[in-house]
Amino acid sequence: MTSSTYASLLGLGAAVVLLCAVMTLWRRSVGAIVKVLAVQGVALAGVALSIGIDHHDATLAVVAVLVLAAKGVVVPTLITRVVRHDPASRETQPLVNVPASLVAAGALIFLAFAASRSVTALAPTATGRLIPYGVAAMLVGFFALATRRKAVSQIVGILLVDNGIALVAFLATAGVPLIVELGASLDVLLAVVVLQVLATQMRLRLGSLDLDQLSELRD
Amino acid sequence: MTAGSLVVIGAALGAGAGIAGAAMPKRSRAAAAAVLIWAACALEATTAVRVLATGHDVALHTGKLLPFTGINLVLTPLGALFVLLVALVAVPATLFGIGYARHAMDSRSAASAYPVFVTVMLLVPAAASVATFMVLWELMALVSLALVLVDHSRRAAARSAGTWYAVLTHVGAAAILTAFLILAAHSHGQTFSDLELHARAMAPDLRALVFLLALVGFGSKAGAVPFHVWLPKAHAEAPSPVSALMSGAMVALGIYGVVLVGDVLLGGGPMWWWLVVLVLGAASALYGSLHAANNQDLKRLLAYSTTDNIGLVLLALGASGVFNAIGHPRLGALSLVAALVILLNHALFKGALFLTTGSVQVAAGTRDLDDLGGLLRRMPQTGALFLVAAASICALPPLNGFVGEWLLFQSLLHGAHLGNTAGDIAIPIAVAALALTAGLTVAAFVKAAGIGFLGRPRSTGAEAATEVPATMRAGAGLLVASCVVAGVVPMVVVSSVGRAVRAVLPHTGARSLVRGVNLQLVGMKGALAPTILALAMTVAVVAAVALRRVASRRPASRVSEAWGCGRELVTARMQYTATSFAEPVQRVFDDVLRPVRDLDVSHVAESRYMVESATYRLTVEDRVELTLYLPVIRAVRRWGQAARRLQPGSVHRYLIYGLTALVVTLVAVAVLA
Amino acid sequence: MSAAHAAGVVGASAVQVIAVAAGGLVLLGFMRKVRARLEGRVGAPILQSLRDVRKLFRKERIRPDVATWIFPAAPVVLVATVAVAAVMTPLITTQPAMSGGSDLFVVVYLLLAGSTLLALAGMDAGTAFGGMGSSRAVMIGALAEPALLVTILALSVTTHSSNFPAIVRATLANPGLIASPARLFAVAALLIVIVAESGRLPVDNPSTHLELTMIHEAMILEYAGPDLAMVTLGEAMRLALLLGIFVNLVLPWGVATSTTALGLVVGLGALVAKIAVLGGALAFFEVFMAKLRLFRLPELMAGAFVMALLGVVSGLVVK
Amino acid sequence: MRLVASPRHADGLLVTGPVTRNMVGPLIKTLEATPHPRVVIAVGDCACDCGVFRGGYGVVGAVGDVIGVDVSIPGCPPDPTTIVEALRGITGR
Repeated sequence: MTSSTYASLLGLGAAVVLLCAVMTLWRRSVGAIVKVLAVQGVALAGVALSIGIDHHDATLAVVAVLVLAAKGVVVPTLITRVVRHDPASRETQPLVNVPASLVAAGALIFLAFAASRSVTALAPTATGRLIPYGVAAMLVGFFALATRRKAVSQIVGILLVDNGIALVAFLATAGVPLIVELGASLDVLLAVVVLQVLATQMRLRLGSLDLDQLSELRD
Repeated sequence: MTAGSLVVIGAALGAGAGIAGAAMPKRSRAAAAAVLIWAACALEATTAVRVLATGHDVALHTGKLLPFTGINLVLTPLGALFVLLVALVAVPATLFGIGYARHAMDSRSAASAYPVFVTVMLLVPAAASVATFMVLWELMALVSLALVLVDHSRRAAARSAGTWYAVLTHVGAAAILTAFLILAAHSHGQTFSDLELHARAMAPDLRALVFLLALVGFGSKAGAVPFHVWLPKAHAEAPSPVSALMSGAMVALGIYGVVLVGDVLLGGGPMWWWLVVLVLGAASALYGSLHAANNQDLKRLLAYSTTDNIGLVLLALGASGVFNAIGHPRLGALSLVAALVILLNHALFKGALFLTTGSVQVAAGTRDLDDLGGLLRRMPQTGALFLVAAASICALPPLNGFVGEWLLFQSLLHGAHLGNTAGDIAIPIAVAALALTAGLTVAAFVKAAGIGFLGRPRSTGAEAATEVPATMRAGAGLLVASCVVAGVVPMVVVSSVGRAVRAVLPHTGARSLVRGVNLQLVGMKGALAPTILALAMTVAVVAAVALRRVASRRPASRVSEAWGCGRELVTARMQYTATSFAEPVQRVFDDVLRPVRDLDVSHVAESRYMVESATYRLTVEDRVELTLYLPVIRAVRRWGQAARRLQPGSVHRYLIYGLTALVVTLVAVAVLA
Repeated sequence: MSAAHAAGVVGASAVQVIAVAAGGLVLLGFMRKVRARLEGRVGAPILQSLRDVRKLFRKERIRPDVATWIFPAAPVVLVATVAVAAVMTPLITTQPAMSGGSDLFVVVYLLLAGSTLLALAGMDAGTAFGGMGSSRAVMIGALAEPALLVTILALSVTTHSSNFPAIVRATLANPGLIASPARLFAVAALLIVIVAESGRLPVDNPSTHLELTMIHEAMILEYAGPDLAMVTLGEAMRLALLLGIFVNLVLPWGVATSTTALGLVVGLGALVAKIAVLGGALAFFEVFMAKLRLFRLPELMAGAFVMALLGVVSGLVVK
Repeated sequence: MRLVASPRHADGLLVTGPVTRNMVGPLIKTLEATPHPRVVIAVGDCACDCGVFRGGYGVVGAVGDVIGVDVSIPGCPPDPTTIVEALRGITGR
């Protein structure tokens, strides 16, 4: 695979990951957000695969497939199952309205690029230059996590942050050792399962997945 | 079968006892764990005796178990002495525990935590690297905390005792860890031998910081005055065999720490270090004995008397440091021997006192002296054991407390005229503190024994008290017997302590104090013949009994009511109670204790001059706790309230805190980079 | 130790104990006689206290219904501990039995053992007076202890050892020691402590009948017959021993340094004379002294303590 | 003749005045508290035969009626020499 196509492929993958993160802020309905998450998972797997091929690293390829399976397919289906049961959680009224959150996302992306300037200066390789994308995706994911009302979109927020971190990991260390990746993805799966159980419980107890009900729990 | 493997097998047996404690059915749980604990103690004790006899250490290093550093245990003679001390207290306490388990310590968690506690205490003196020591130290603290909280569900006091104990122990542990880290930073490795090599090259003020941190850390575990506050609370709430172990063995490990850092790792130090230890010791001795004399709860009284005895040990330790610093190594060795002999004796008689108090609590249902009385008639063996143990803590001649006090007095006496001004001022004050403590200890324990065991029972519980099962009496009996043996034949104790001291202060050439039957001070005039003294006393008692029998014509003795000025009804309420007994001493030290007196009189409805009933209550609070600790607690609580406003309960607020923190750091990184 | 020497030591110590016992009772009688004479009474004959003790031995023993084995044990242990202490102290000769282990510290703690057990026995009968007596005795003991130990320190500092015969020998060797300020302060403090330990005026009035003022007497209210005889004997021996210690520290002349028969007789004579003079003086002052209020005692004891401390400091400075 | 603080230490009880109702108990208890061999001496007419108080509503009787009396000294009040003589009679001096 020639280096230029490799570089462009990487760029495309990282850009798609960042774009998806921003899309979650932009789209309102949870169903759409979950689909965006799936796309981000696929893009992330793509980046991992291309790095694996470029470095002729078989384990990285296996990791890519795993990421594709977990983040591209399994997690989104789990979340859609939660969403399908609960019609009320379809539209979300975020804490910060959509235009304001998009502006904030922009600021965060700018901050990410500024902060990781020294990192890119350190490793001017194809992967190194794209690290700010991963950092930006993580920041935007965190912002989405902080400003969503519905429990489901919070789950999506956490997954966005995790994808951001995974992207940075792939780009920075040219592939995270298999065990670390397995561990991380296991964590994510666990988190999703727990949150799913939490969501169902919330629906049973509080009747809705709105997080504001939680504030009554304070003593 | 190297000695090192004995230590490992011992530890394994201890752990096995822990599992047995948890797994076995309720009835046989205590007995099974006891057998395994005894085996563990026996193995560790044989290794310790071998180390003391041969004089060279037993080392054991394994890479496994602890990541990065691995476990390394080196049993030096000093450590061996403390392993023996722990074993000497643990075996009888476990025997006591078998009978006691049916009443108080029967829960699965207690039965499994107790063996682990004993095993860890057996291993702490053998720890030879910072990592192993800290792991064992923390394990000891946590397991003992679990044991203190054994019946937290039933008593709120146990919960508060647990919190006090946890906080103070971990403040101490933090201080110890910092001290060790500073030492380790200046040496290549983290084993104690490396630390010792490089400690001498450190800057003096850094060495002073390390010493003071260690003194704070280990002093809080030992129960020296400003940090003693947890002792009365934790010991009063813990089950009796546990408080016997804590007061006898765990507190001694605090002193082991001070000797380890002060004398072994830092190799002595400037005089002012040890003057601080001496003053701390004197303050603890006075404060502890004063509060022991004015306390009505038997276990709290014993806990304060632990602070008092630890004060005496620190006094002797301080004196030893001062003598070493001003160039009198032989005197330094003598006062270190005195310190360790007092510590060993304290472990024995304090263990016995706590066990017998446990029996009293089981039989009479209470440990408040104002509700006890007349127990010697109802519980003859436990009463007699308590009395002998009380006599030995009062340092009365034929018993072991006396030997320790004599050694300390001799070392202070011979240190008095060394021509060093600071020493000349410190020594008389130390003797005065020692003397007043001795007087107050007698006051405290005559009260405890007299009010608790003699006279008429003051409550239905005490009235109905009956003797406790055999294992409990045997446990306490074992300890009291060792007290008597250590008193009449102290050669064994003093010579083994002498060997440990010669390992700690090698260059002093302190030959053994033991000359055949009596103790001869090396190079100084002063000798004590405890065995002959005990023999003479028995002969004298036999002669006196014979004199009375021969001289009196009427062998029969008549039993009649006690003489109460001809009053018809002589009831238990006419007797002195613990509060009234301590009232003269408390009034003499009134401005130090500042007790809270409240007298409320309820008048007859018709006229103010006719009194229906008047209740007088006098409570002596722990002034250190009131002046030092409560302001800190109030401040922390105030900040806590203020911080609560940061927590409105909305999930979003918390996430936004996280995000802002991340953003701020990234901005900082961006700006700085 | 060859058998002959051992027999000699046992014989000598037996003689010393009997001397202290009989001497104590006679001293008690003598002091009562001096008080009586000063108060214009004829007073009982000097040997009356001996007869009293013999009579008490013949009376019936009474045990309170609530008492335990401590009640009969206390008088026996009191007499035994004072006897052992008497054997150790260099009263007649500077080589008493067990002189190797004869230490002021040991003597003090032997007396402490006796009085502690008596305090316990006081509470055994379960009456109010016994508790009161023990509580006060223990309070005074706690206050007298510091003064006593620092006095011993003051005495031992100048002679670098707390071994009692060594101190007496050193004082005999250079009489200048007695006039030294260290010794004077120590001796004054010792006198106050002795008055407190043996329960004489102004600390405690031995011949009081008003229970509320008693300290020592209240503890032995329950004893009758032989027990009372043993307690009286113990008290008398304790008084004689304390005065003997005081006398031998102040003016040790006459104490036999060699073990010749003549030396022993001279020693005995000197001891009796000195104790008689001191006992008489004590009785003389008691007639003119009133009992101090119980809570004035801390000041007295603090005074003794400070004087002992001065003794130590001046001992260190003068050297 | 020495006055002692407690009947336990005493050899003899010197009782004066008639025995009233509330003092019967204490008198018996005091006698019981005194160890044998003991002597009871009733001093004065009131003690010997209730004297002027005979028949009083509070009086139970003379000391002799309540406890055995060994020596009784008449007289109201008995003059000191007869008391001393009687006491000397007991001690045989």
